[in-house]
Amino acid sequence: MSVLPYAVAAWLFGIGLYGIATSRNFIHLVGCLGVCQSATYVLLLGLGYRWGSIAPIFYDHPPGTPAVDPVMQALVLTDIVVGATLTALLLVLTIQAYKRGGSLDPEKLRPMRAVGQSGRDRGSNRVGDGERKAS
Amino acid sequence: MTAILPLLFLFAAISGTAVVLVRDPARQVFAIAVNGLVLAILFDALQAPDVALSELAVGTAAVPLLFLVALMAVKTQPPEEDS
Amino acid sequence: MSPNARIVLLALAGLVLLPGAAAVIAGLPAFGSTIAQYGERINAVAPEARHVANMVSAINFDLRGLDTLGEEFMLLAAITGTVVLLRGRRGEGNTERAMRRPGRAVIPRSEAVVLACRIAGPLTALFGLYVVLHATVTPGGGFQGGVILASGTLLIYLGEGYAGWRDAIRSHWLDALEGGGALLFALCGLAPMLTGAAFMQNILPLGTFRDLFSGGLMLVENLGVALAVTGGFTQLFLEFMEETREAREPEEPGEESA
Amino acid sequence: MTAFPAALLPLPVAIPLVICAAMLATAHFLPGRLPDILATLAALSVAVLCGAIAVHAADGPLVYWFGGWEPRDGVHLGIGFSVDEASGWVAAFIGLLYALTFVFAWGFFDRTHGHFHILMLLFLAAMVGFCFTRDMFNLFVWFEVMSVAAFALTAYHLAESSLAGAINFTVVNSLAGFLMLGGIGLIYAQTGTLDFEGIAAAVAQGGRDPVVAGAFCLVASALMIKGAIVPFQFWLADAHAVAPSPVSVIFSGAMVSLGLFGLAKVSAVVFGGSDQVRHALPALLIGLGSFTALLGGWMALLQRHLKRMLAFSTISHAGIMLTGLGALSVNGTGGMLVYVVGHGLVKGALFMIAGILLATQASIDEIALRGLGRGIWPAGIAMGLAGLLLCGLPLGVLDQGTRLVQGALAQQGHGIALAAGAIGAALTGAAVLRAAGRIFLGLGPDPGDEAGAPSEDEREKANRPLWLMLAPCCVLLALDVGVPAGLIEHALPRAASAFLHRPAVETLAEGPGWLPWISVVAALAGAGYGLFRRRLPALVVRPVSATQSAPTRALEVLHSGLIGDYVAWLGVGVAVVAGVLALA
Repeated sequence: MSVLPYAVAAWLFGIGLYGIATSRNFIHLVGCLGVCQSATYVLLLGLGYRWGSIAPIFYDHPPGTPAVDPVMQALVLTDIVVGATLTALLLVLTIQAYKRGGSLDPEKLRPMRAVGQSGRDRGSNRVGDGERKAS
Repeated sequence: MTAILPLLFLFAAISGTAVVLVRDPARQVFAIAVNGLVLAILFDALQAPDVALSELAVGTAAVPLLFLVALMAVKTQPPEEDS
Repeated sequence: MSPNARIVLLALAGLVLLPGAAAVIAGLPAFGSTIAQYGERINAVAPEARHVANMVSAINFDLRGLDTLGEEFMLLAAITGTVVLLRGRRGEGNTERAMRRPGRAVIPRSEAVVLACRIAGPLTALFGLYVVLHATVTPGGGFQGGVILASGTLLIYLGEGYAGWRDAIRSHWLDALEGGGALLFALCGLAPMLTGAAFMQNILPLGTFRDLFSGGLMLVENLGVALAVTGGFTQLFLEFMEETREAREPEEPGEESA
Repeated sequence: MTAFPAALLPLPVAIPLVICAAMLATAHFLPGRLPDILATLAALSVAVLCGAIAVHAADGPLVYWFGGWEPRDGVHLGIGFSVDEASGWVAAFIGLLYALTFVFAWGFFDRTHGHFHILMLLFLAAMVGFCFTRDMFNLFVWFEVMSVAAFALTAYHLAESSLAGAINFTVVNSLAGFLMLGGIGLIYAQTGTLDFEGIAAAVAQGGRDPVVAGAFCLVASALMIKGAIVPFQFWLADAHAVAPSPVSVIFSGAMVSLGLFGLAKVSAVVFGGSDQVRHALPALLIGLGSFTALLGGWMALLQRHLKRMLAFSTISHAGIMLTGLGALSVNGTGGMLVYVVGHGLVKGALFMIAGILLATQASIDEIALRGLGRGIWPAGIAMGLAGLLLCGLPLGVLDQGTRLVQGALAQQGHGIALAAGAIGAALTGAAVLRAAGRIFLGLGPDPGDEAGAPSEDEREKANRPLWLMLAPCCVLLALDVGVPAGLIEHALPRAASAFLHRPAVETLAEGPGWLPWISVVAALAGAGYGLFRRRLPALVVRPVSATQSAPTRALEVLHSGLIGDYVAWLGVGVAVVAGVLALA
């Protein structure tokens, strides 16, 4: 038990990375990024927990009662805002990319393609997306 | 309490894995919402009610909603012809 | 790189990192055994120094208020960015009026849905307000309450339909709400400097411990955050919904609120 | 109550924030040019304030505690800003770069209701906060604000390539943020504080501790991702090449080097007390830095899309900065700080020239633009000068930084890093000079390998007179050439030692005087080869082409633009950092 939360955090980050690396749909990819981020929530809150302590709100309990770490919670709160903003931005980019490129597949959307409009362009030099098979 | 926490951690790991493994975005949205809910419960059990409330509002409501709308936008709109 | 090569590469990296991660985990204090000195110290000092019960709010709005200021402006950046990116294609001018496809019949909603939303809407708003106002005594605060309030506005969409929603909520009001809230927060930082105190120093009367109006300047900052988050998230929802409107066959409103 | 000079510290962050919040609140009522004016003034005031802070910080770092939460009984309760002379000057330079960029972009973004200016001002505030803070989590907050503003700005054009570039940028840099936060969580749990000094004290007492090493691995990886160090560099070319040119000025001129600035601060001030980290750093930083310098330079030479070429050149120069950092001496870090400023000035000017070409000639493709630049020859002169400065012409701030970095490397006998830096600079210089020759002189009718590089038609609004765009560019170059060397020589030893929290040194060593000339000659030779290939004897041309083609193709395939590949390389990079730390 004493290492479980940290192991879970590491697992979540790893599986999220795996998801991003293998994703074939940008919307799915954004979800995987969220999984990577949830790893940080779990790690931070796990590090800030102490058995037998109350929440750091001294409303029903008088100040001085042992409480868990409020700093970690404040950090995670900020982190959740980060997560929401990133998700929103990435979804916007995804929607627009779909409209422009007609595909949600990361393998098909390419930042910049090789062109050959110059006078003496040899085909052998071109490294276009034609060489990549959309497996 | 001692038994619940490890269980919740495991649930968080499983639901996170599910988000990755459900490859169809339309179904993934539900996995995301469930993952958010599991995390919110876990955070509450970790004595972090503030964080749990945020995760509930953001992770189970706002973010899945954005995913849904994004899915709708993608489904209902044919890509533009020009670039 | 082929997908398989990619997975092999990632797996190799994972294999190298595994012993490292194990060593780090073994070196950490056992789960639940202890908490950091900083948090312990805040739990000891802050209730008395700031008369607030919720330590997380005390950290967010007072001790580490600068982080929250940055966070609020991060949200502002994201929403401004979303607006720029989504409107870039539609053109700025089109957003003031509801975009209705000509010739499209307005879909009637069932009475029950309208009624339910008219009841649930104010209730959600009330709950959001409750969460906002009780920042310093119970869990919650400007951010959580703001998100709930913004979600409440979606109920207008559900009950009154898209056009009603679009008419009720104007984009530049939201800009004003969002920018005004953030401005209020930033000024809470600068105003104490005029009196010679430090940036964001709590110079207002602190109130009584466990009272709704405890925490002094934190209450104003909390209000600023609530305004900014409500405006920001509503703007976000609005812009996203706008994206689905240009469809040839618009969806039945209400479906997406599952 | 905080006394006068220290009381200035929150202002350079607060002023842009207040102005952008006010601009957003009144976005729909602002008359046309007001956002331009307000933003320029805000950036200028940040520059002036930071300059004033830097001057006052000469005697010792200024410290400011937010909310009046000064440390009690040795426990840091609040967030502090701590500004030494060097950080102050770097922030002042950033403010100035923004002011000039706003002038450069005057009226360019007039249809966005000031939204562009809002994002840019947020970006600026975050950078200043990043330079000033002394709190780990606050560092992360500014890091993220910087990222979020940058993500949105990258995609501004809404073309397919800019959206793809922005997505790659966003995903990779978000992962950087998560890594950094994880590292911060670890170090906080282990040391019980978030303050730089507090952590440093705890780390120094702790001895060899896997948690500290792990935290450093995560934080350093995150900052190296921002700093575009191999193998984290992939996002940069995608993002910088497609961002609007005023945004690229900031990206290359300030954001990337700021990542390395953060790495310098974190590794020297926060983790400097750990023997393990200190032993691992030279091998790690100099190794990765040398490799980055070479790879970036080589890739730059192979590009035809001007902004993509400059983006790869930024990668190369980031590598050189990292080698300076890796020397772990006052000399190397001081050199790197000067290099950051000099590089920002020159690279900013070059991206402005790219923007001028986009606006006036409606293209950014080196080959398509051949000879089209004749009508705007002043830009050509500026580009030639910038290219020469980039490869090491012994003149100005960038050259001073180069020499100091080389001096530090020579002192410690890092011959390979010395050579890699010189070659990398020569390659990027060759690329820029070749492009300048082709565009402005009409030379080089038959392109070589660069013809196969990715490119794209792009244009930016031509709504500004040439002089308005050229003026800020010339100011940047004039600053690089004109800042008296004696001033820097005088202040740097003190400032760099204060930055590193080390006892002051008297003088700093410079590298051999002939080394920059070698780079210049090599750059001219490289550019000449690219332009006059036709007229050279086949005896020279054939072997060069033969050796070029295969690695060229391999490199282009590596820079595939696929996010999955980038993430895999990111994993490899973190593993490399962790491996070196484990072996130290």
